[in-house]
Amino acid sequence: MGLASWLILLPFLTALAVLAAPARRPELIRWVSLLGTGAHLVLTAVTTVQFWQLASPDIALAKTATLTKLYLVERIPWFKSLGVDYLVGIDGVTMAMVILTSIIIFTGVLASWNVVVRTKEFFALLLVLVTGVFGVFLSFDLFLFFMFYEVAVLPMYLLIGVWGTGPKEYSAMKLTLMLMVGSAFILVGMLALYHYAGGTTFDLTQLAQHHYPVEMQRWVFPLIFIGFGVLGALYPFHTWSPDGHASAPTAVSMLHAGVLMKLGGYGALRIGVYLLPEGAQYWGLFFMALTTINILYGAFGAIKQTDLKFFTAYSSVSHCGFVLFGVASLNLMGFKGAVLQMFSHGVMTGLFFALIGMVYGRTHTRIIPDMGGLAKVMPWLAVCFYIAGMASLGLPGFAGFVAESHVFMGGFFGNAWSDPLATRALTVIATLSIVVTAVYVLRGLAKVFQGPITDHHFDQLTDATLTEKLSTGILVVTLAVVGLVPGLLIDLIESALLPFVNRLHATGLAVAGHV
Amino acid sequence: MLANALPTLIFYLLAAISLTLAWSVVTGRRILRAAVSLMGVLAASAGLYLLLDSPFLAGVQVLVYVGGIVVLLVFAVMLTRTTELLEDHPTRGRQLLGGAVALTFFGLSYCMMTAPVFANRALTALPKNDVAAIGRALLDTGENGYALPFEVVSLLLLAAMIGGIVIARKPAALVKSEVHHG
Amino acid sequence: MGDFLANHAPTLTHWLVLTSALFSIGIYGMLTRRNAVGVLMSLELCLNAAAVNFVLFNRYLAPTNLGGAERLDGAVMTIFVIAVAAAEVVVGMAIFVAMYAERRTVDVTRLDALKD
Amino acid sequence: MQPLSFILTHAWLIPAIPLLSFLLVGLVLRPVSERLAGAVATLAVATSAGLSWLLAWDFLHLVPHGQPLPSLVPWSAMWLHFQDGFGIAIGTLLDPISVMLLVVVTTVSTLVHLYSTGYMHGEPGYARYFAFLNLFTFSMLGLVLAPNLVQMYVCWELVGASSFFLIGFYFEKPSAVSASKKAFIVTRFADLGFFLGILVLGFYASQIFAALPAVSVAGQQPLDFAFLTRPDVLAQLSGLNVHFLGVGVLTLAAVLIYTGGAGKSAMFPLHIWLPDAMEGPTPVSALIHAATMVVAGVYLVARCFPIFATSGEALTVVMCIGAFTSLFAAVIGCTQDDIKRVLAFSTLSQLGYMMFALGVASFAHPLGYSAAMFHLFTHAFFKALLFLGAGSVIHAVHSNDIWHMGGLRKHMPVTHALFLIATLAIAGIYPLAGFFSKDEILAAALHSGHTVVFGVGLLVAGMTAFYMFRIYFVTFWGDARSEHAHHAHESPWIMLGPMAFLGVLSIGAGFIPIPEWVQLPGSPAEHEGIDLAVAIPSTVLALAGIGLAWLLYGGAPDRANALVAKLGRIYTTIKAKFYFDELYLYVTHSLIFRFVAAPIAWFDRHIVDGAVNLSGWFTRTAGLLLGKLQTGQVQTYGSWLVSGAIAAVVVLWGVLKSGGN
Repeated sequence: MGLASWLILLPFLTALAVLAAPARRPELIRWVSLLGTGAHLVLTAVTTVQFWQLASPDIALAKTATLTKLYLVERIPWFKSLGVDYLVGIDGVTMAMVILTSIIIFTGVLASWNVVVRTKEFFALLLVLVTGVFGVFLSFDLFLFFMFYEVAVLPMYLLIGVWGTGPKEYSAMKLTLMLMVGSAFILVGMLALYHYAGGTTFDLTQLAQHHYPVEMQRWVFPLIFIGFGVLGALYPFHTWSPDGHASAPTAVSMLHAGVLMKLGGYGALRIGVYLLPEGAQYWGLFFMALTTINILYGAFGAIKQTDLKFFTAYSSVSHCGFVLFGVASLNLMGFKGAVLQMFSHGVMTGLFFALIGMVYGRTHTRIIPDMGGLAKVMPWLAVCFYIAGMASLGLPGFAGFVAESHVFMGGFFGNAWSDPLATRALTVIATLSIVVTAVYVLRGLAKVFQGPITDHHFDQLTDATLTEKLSTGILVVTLAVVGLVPGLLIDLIESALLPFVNRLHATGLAVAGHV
Repeated sequence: MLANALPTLIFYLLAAISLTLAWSVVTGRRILRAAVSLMGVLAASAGLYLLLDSPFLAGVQVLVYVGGIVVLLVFAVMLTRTTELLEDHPTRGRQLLGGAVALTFFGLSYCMMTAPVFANRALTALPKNDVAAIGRALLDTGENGYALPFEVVSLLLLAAMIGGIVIARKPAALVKSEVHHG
Repeated sequence: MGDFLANHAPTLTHWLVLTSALFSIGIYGMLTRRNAVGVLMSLELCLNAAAVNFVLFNRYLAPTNLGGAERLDGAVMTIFVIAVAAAEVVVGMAIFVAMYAERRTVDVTRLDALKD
Repeated sequence: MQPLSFILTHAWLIPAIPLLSFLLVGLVLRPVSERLAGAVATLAVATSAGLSWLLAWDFLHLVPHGQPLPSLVPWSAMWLHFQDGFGIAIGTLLDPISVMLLVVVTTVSTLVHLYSTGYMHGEPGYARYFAFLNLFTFSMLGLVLAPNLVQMYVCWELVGASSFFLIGFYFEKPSAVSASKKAFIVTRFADLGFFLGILVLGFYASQIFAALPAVSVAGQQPLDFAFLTRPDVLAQLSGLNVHFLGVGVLTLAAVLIYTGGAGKSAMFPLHIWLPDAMEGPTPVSALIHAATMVVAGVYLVARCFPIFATSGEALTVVMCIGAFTSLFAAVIGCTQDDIKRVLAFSTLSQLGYMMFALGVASFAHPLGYSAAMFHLFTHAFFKALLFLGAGSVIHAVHSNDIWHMGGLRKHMPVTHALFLIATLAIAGIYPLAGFFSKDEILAAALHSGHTVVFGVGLLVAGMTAFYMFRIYFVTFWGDARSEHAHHAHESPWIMLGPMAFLGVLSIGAGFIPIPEWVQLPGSPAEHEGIDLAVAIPSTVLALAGIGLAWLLYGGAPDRANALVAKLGRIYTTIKAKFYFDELYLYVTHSLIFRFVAAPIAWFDRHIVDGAVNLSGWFTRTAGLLLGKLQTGQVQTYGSWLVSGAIAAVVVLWGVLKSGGN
């Protein structure tokens, strides 16, 4: 059992351990899950080091590679007849995503320290969900990828439906149904990929060696992109996200917005662009336009929101728009920007939702106009909120800026298959979002934290407890580290993304003369 | 000459009888009259069996069908004698629907039959199949024997009998109430 | 007249037309009859037509197997059909009686507990 | 060139120390003890000030006297690797203007830190204040030392963020909160322009960078100033025949970058945030909104001067906006009652001065370039002194309104003397710093043939003298007009000390030969000392301004009130800053929020959400309709059954039939 499989198995074992723990003692359950996720953090660190030792020597040859080079690969035949096998491996992008997920689940467990209703099932489901997510990131067999994708999406329904607030059944139902529709699209896409490649294997690398006919790529790519786009909050399919996040409990919306929405971007990149380069070239500009709307739409939508969770949900719609914008810009900087944005937005939204959970835990209201002057009462939370806000509006020094600058550079530099003027115009429109984001972040935070205390009940509210300080602290430190020293993360993912670009250029039919 | 014309004559006669009686079974206003005409149809089919040189079946038909089943039906009619004597007409819509379905069925089967698949083979003369052969077939446990189905049918009849009794038994509650109120 | 009848002996198709006519009338009866017992009777019609068919096919299409020995499958099947019909009427009657005791009616159109 | 001394190669220490102390104070010391935090913060900035003085000393002695000073990047490390051939390295660019600004920023910052220990004594959030002040100093120094546009942009944003936190220091005052929000959003909007400029330049420069032979670009990156200001690169850039809305690439990039600078230096259309930024504590206004942050825009234009000069039109844009802003601000300055707002508008006006000085400069007439830098140098000191003086006055009178003051000359002699020195300096009276730098600018305007701008400059010089002496007379002369003014007492030495140091600098700064050191690289020196043709008219106008101020506000202000009554509506519109604040508020709130944000939010809730719910409703109704088929009638099921069977048979037959033949 190599490291990659352990990364998937550990959360599942923790879930079993949690189930085994007696329901009467919730603190034991919390400690077990904390221990499990903590061990997972250590495991991720060890894997990263090992991966880096393996991967760094052949960064040079990534320049010309057209196939992703996997490390720590494990292959066990599963359904021989279908050509499906348990194929798990790690490349740069996966490593970054695994680090992100591991951090988010650890802080998520910390942030849900005061879940009292049916704690056992809550933590078990949470850990199953995260197992699914790890499975998706680590699997390189389409069938396995899809299976874990479902494992990741399904517990959401229960988690929101049972532990949620507000119209929780409605949002849980809506969320799950829309994600199911999305996964239906993906399934069709995957089967098309499987069939057109001779129907012998689901292995990603082998499928990549097969050159699909261009017409097929042209109808399968949008299917896959929209399928993953539904989860990645692509413009018309984003409506589940505000409701879903608003009704979900803290840890769930942390995990969901922080990690699950990244599956969308990850899938679009790993399967959509990687296997169907011509399809991507054909549809590139269209999706770039769609995601530009996505970015501004989310930003403007957030201005008028009165509920903190809706506020953050809309902002994650806007930020996820960056991810898909990066993917649609079809060049190295765009891809790097997409992955960086996945990482930084994951941490950012995780921090935002954790903090909202903590504030809600104290003021029992999420309505922004009702709150005011909380900074006097809870300085730690206020500072962390401001850091999250500043990171989300792309203040340099935090991960947000690094990602956004990559995405904008990538968008502006354009690619050889979409009309350069259009890509540049779209990028300029997209950059407007940094101002709009600043507007809604500052308006929201100023109303909630600054000014005189509006409600005398808030006078004796307490500041963050130790666990809360720990969880927010970790997230803030991650944001700052990636923001100040982006080199760490960039080296990790750059060599993994080069094959994507080489594949595009290898098959691409250049439209406009382009350097 | 007359001898071989007779079967055709009898066939057409019996056909006419069974069709008309069948029609009256289905559309008879009085249920008892329908039962009687059903008896007639079954008798006619017994005749048909004879035409097909299987006298044993004709006998069984008359014995079981006419003797047993129709009598049972009459009992059923008696037992469920409802206040309204005359069964009123089925609604216009239901008639149309039923008629349409029946007609399409008949039309379809007619086309199927006139398709070239069924060669218009005439009845070939065959030695009378005696009853013993059928008896041996029923009890033959060999290759194409029917011992097993024979046992199963007996089981089925037993189960039907018990079922009938259990279902038709007056519910205990009703019995109790009748005992009280006399 | 005699020879007209002679050379118009009923072929398999004629027989089949007769039995399918009987069967269709049975169906019509089942779908339109209001009285439950009437439905049962129409059912008997259908069963009877099917039984006749068995004998027909046995006699016309597979009178003997390859070895020349006479095949009796049709006849045996008819016996079984008759047996089943009998069983079926018994159960049917029992149900109608119970239904009558319960609902005081056997009018099929009013017995629609299946709906809710 | 002599070998680089330790400090030159380790110039990154200067910004690093305040950053370290920010983290130390912010995280560790704040809960421990406020006073210690203040002391550590001030010490940190003081050490970096010392280091920068040392660096300046070494830098000046790098090259024998008379030769132009070099421009070198002794230390740099790859930070953000976009793609091969396009990376961003953080580093320290040392050249005359950056060294000068290093000295100015660190000195003023140290003095303000010292002053704040007295001014902020006893304020809640004392340590938080110092933490943010250190963060600001770090980001400002990072900006000054930036060798490329992206590092400058990064520090630019950090400067904006720290000014946001400092303006909103009294976060319980709603006006302070909205002021900080306004400041950040307006500068953020301007930074959008800056970022777009970076995108445009980055794209085209990286294309040229790729085309150039590798050896000629060794160790450089497309967005480095060293690369961008190379004559051959500039020639290629301006030669690109790509036009966007009729504007060449170079001019478009220059103007976009200039919007960033205009936002930060509060040039005309984006000036609304500076007067409101006075909500922050006064030392903050002194440091950020007088001496350092607001000059970042001027520094940016100076740093990219070759780009602006090659594009030509961009420079005219800079000149016009600069001239207009200086006049516009001077006019408003005469009408304000809040002492800090007057100083804010005077800063605006002086910044306009520096901008149009750069605007008039060109490769042929580089005097404007060094004049602007010289004025920046001197202005930082006397404007900081003015603000600190105003601070000590407010500290004593507990009010910003000049009409609550009066007669403070007797109660606060030292503040009065220093304030007078600074006022004379800004008015441009002979021995003081203002005189030299202002005349350099006016001379540059005159010699480069921009007579209109020269006229505006002269007029603004007169008005500056007028409104400065207006507040001087109202505050220090006449009789006390409020309780506090009666028994106001002198500020403690901790506040007066730094002011005195600034006073000395206001006097001495004029004699420091900045224009000699700061030369536009690669163009003939055009400096020939005081130009009498400019000095006389400007001094005369200044004295006239002072006289007019004495006339109106010297004794009892009845003459002034009469004039105000006569002017009537004109006066009130000017006082209300030409209603620009209300205009912007109207545009953002009612136009953008009501007609863009609200419809989108509504659209999302009803149309897009509606579509999803519609699909839900559709499935439900379809279910209901199908339900009706279940009539419960056995016979209906029977008929469905049989017709289904028939249909199946027909289909099968059809298939067999077609399959058959």
